[in-house]
Amino acid sequence: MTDAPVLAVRGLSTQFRIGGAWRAATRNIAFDLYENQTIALVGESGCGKSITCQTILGLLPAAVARTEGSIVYQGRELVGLSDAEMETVRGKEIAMIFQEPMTALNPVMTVGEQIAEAIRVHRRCTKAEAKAEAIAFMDRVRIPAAAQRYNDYPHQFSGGMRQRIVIAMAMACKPKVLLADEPTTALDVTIQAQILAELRDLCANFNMSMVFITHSLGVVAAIADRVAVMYAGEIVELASVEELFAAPQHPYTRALFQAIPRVDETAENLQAIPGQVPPITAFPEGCRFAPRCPMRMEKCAGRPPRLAAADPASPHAVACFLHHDLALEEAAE
Amino acid sequence: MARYALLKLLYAVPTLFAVLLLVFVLTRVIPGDPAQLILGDQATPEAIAALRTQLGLDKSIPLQFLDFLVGVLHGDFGSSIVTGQSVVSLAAAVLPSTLELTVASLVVGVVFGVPLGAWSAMRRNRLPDIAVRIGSLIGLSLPAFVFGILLLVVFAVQLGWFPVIAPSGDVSVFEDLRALVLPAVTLGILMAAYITRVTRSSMLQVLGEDFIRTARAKGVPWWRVVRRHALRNAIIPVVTVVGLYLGVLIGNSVLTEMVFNRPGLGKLIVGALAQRDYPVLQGLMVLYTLLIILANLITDLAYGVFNPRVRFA
Amino acid sequence: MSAAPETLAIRPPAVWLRFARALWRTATANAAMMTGIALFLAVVIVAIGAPVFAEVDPLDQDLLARLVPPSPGHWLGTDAFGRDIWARIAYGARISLVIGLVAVGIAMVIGSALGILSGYMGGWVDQAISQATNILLAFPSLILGLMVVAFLGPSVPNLIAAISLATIPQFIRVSRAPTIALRERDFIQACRALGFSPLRIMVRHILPNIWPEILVMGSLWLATAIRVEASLAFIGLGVKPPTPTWGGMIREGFEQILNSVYLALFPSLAILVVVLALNMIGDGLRDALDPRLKESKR
Amino acid sequence: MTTAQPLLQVFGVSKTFDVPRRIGAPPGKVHALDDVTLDIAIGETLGLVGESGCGKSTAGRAFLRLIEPDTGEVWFDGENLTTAIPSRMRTLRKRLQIIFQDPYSSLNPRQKVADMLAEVLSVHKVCPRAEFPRRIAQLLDEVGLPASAADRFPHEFSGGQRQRLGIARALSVGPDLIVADEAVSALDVSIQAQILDLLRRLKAERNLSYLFITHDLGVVRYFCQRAAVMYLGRIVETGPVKDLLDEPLHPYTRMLRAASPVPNPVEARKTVQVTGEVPSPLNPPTGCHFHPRCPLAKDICKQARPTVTEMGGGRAVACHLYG
Repeated sequence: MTDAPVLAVRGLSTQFRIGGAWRAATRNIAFDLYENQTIALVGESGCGKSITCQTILGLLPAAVARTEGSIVYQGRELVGLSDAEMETVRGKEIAMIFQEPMTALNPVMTVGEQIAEAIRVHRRCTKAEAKAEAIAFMDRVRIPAAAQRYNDYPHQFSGGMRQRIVIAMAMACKPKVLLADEPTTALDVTIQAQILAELRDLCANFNMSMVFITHSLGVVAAIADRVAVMYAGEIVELASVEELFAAPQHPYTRALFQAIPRVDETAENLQAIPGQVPPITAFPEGCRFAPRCPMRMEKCAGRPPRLAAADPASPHAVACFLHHDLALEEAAE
Repeated sequence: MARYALLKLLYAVPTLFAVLLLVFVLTRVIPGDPAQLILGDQATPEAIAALRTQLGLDKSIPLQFLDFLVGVLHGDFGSSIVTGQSVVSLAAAVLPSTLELTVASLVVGVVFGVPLGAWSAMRRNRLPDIAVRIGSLIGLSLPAFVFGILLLVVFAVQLGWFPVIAPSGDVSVFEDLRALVLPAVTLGILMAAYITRVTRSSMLQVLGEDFIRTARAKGVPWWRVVRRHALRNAIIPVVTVVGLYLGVLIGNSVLTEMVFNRPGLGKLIVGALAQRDYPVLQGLMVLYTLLIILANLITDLAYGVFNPRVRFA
Repeated sequence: MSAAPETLAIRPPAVWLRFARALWRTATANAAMMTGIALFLAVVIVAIGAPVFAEVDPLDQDLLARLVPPSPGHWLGTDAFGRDIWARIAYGARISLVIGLVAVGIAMVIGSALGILSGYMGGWVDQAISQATNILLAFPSLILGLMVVAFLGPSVPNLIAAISLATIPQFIRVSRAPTIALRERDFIQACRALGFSPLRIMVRHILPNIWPEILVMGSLWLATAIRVEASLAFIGLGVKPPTPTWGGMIREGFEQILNSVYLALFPSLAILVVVLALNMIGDGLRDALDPRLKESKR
Repeated sequence: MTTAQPLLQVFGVSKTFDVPRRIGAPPGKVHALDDVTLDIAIGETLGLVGESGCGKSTAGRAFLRLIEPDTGEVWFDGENLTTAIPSRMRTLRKRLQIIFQDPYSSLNPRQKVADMLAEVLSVHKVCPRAEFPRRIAQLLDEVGLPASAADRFPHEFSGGQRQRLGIARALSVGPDLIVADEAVSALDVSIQAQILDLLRRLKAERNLSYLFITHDLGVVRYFCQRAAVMYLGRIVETGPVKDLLDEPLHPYTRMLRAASPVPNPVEARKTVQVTGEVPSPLNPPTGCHFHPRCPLAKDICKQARPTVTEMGGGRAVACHLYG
């Protein structure tokens, strides 16, 4: 690990225009991503993990979404870049893979063309060179008979193979950062295990960092170095994977652990979390988890807690008044 | 693909048979005796009986149908009771003219419709989109003969740019094309109105698909995303719709040929109607069916060309 | 993301008042649809109240006032027989609307019943109905109508028969496809698991879910039916003269096109107004119902 | 398991589907179910596990005759369902219900909750019309929804609440067996736990049996007593859940177990031996369907379909290693 992070996100907030008003879907998202590291954003649907990912690449339509805060990639601020400027970053510096391999590929273009296109939009090279390189990448992600399958269309591949093609496409320009938006959620477990192994391998071999989005703590355990647990548009806990799994601090994280049925041990009872995730239009004041929290205190409803380490020496940060008294407003300079 | 085409034609056989049956039944339910109709009110009973025998009307209905089928299989649709010419030669004489008109309109329709529809989708809810949508709505609401009359009055009568009546006989290619312009534009613009709408909604749908986001995420410039990714997908449903529209086009060609007084199947059919020339009507109906079946086949094959997910055995 | 258009897609038809309110909200949210409804209602009112709106009988020939251009006495002028064009247009609206509404109404009922039956039952029922549909679809509606009327003779019932015959397959098509999609939906499977009869499932569970689409189709095909009726009349296969029909008036006007353009112009405008109005209504309904085209963030 | 007669017995049920291949070519045949035999005791929860396309959903529907099996028999409480005449079947359906995966497709969007439940009550004449409101409130209460839910449309509910509505609908006829087809798979973990709790409580209160179809071994471990593992239309292993997951016998069960993610960073990073993908059901491999991916495959696996071997302790496996 070098000193400067590859990607530094600070105070990031994505707002959507809903019924004429701007509503923040995420608030004060902050994390650092270092070289060769994988950070997992984990949370249930509607927590803003996917929106954060798309915001980093500037993929949300400007008409309905706007961004505040800062995203610094290798010393360069990405927030506020024009679409044309972002196009030189997308795919080349930061690439992305998606949840649905069935719909993420263009059905009327051969898979080879789609990979080669990723190469050719970022680099001057001949068609033949791009093709050779595309085949090499297909081979690299273990697509059998890559050269023969170059001219096949997406529908001729299985879900797992399509996800490998999406990965090959993302790897085509050897990006420094890969954003993976639930890339294994739509796949069967045996295929999921293969794809996770593939991604670990690629990160190690290409010196690549990864932001991995998932709702499954099991997948987090398999892939992440650091974990950011998200709830209702905020990061509520941020820690190394070992620490988080050994000693989760936020009541939401703990509740999550107690709600998953585990395959490796028999549980008598699951602890369901009462209530449901609030919609974006009805986020509570103060701590957003407070209405569902078993440890709720009076002050939780007042001010939103700030994500901070309980022990200043530890990198294990949590946004909960049980662990410290720092509130969000005080964080603002 | 050849195998598929053959199979498809094979599937068309029952359709064709049903059409023949329908045509046959329709001609038999006409009030009155066809022989009487042909010979008129003053005919003697003997003459009518003779004609009945000649036309085979004295046989039983199934036998008559069999005769009719056998004739059709031999390419014999009988002869016009007005001119005595064979129906096949009558139709063959004007078919090229109708085909010429149909193809020209198709070209006009696609050349205007697809780009306008795509442009409209890209500028969604802005001025160009609104203008295109209003225009296409009007185009969709105009009966072909009304639009044809309008063009005729303005461009042929008032401005005199084009002939009011199509020249017949041997004319230069230039004259022939000049006479084609107004009818083809009439049909083509109406078709474009339709294609514009389909292209627009197809394009809007495609622009929301995941693979568009994938393409953007790998840094493909927006204009290239539209051209290489969106348009190529958006065109697929348009092909189907163009195929369906061919039927409307053929129907509309009847009206256009009337308005522009252009020789063609439409003129032939209207003339036959006026003179109650049943053999001609029968024959033309079968011919129209054949044309539509053929058009559908071409559409299916074209669909396969645009959509790699469709593969023919 | 306005809330209004969604209402129609969601509310069931059970309560007509609620439906009317939803329709109203949809209409007010969509200026084009509003205009369409207003125009169409205006034409309906003129047709119903033709004797009130036109003091002159449409068949009255005034041989002293032939081919009079639009003037205070005759707003829209008179034709070659001296008949008042405004009166003929007002009465002609009756023919167009009656033929269109009845023909499309019949086609809508028969077509959607067959389409739902075909889509839900599958098997040989579906095979038979689909095959018949394909045969009828092989004809352009104009040609089919033309043939039927040519052989049976031009009368209002025959025109209605011809146009519904040409339109039925459209409704079969538009109801069959969504029925097949719905059949695979879990709630229909749940109905089957609960032992509901096929008839109940088709009427109570499938129809309410597809009827908005049928309604959209209905308004668009009403537009087409009116256009086809006018086209047939233009060809000479409309209701027999002297009964005024718009298509027939244009046919007569076309003969005088070089000297009296207005003869063909006014009935043409009438057709344009009605068909345009119906298309606007259909479009508005479709926009309100089609969630795909609605602005939404994913 | 008791010695009493099982509630549901399935003998050798097979189902083949035609699937279109190329346009113009004859359709291909997919053996969605290939000689499936299993039983469920009264008050038992049987998990049916497998990856997508293995036929587990088809199985659930075939047992309820929502899909007609080609061959084989399904017996429910001593009665042959496969030969039941339609009127008898309609009565029997009151005792056999199903709940679905997708909470958005499982409710009629145009029917209010009260209408939905009242329709069931009236079709099956469960109680006099006058009692409907009370009965509906009772059903809603049983699945943890307020009585005010009755006046609402499905779109006004969240995913978890819709799942509760689907359960209420199934309960309205007073079933003995419920087929739960991936009933919690589409839900977030916190909601999933709520629904699993609800299903457990209902089971105890109403003495229900479940056929619990899922791809999630964790859910199976928590919720089921016994499980059956399916691969390409065939059942490859059955047994009590704990034994089956802790010491899987069939190589496929082992692979599935090893690939299932565990929330433990040390365990999760162990390299998993997973080879190949599920082959196309259009052209399944000969012999044992699993042999191309099996690390222990022998020659015989390519040739002969393995028979079911009883392994004692209620376990059974279809594999040549044990034959």
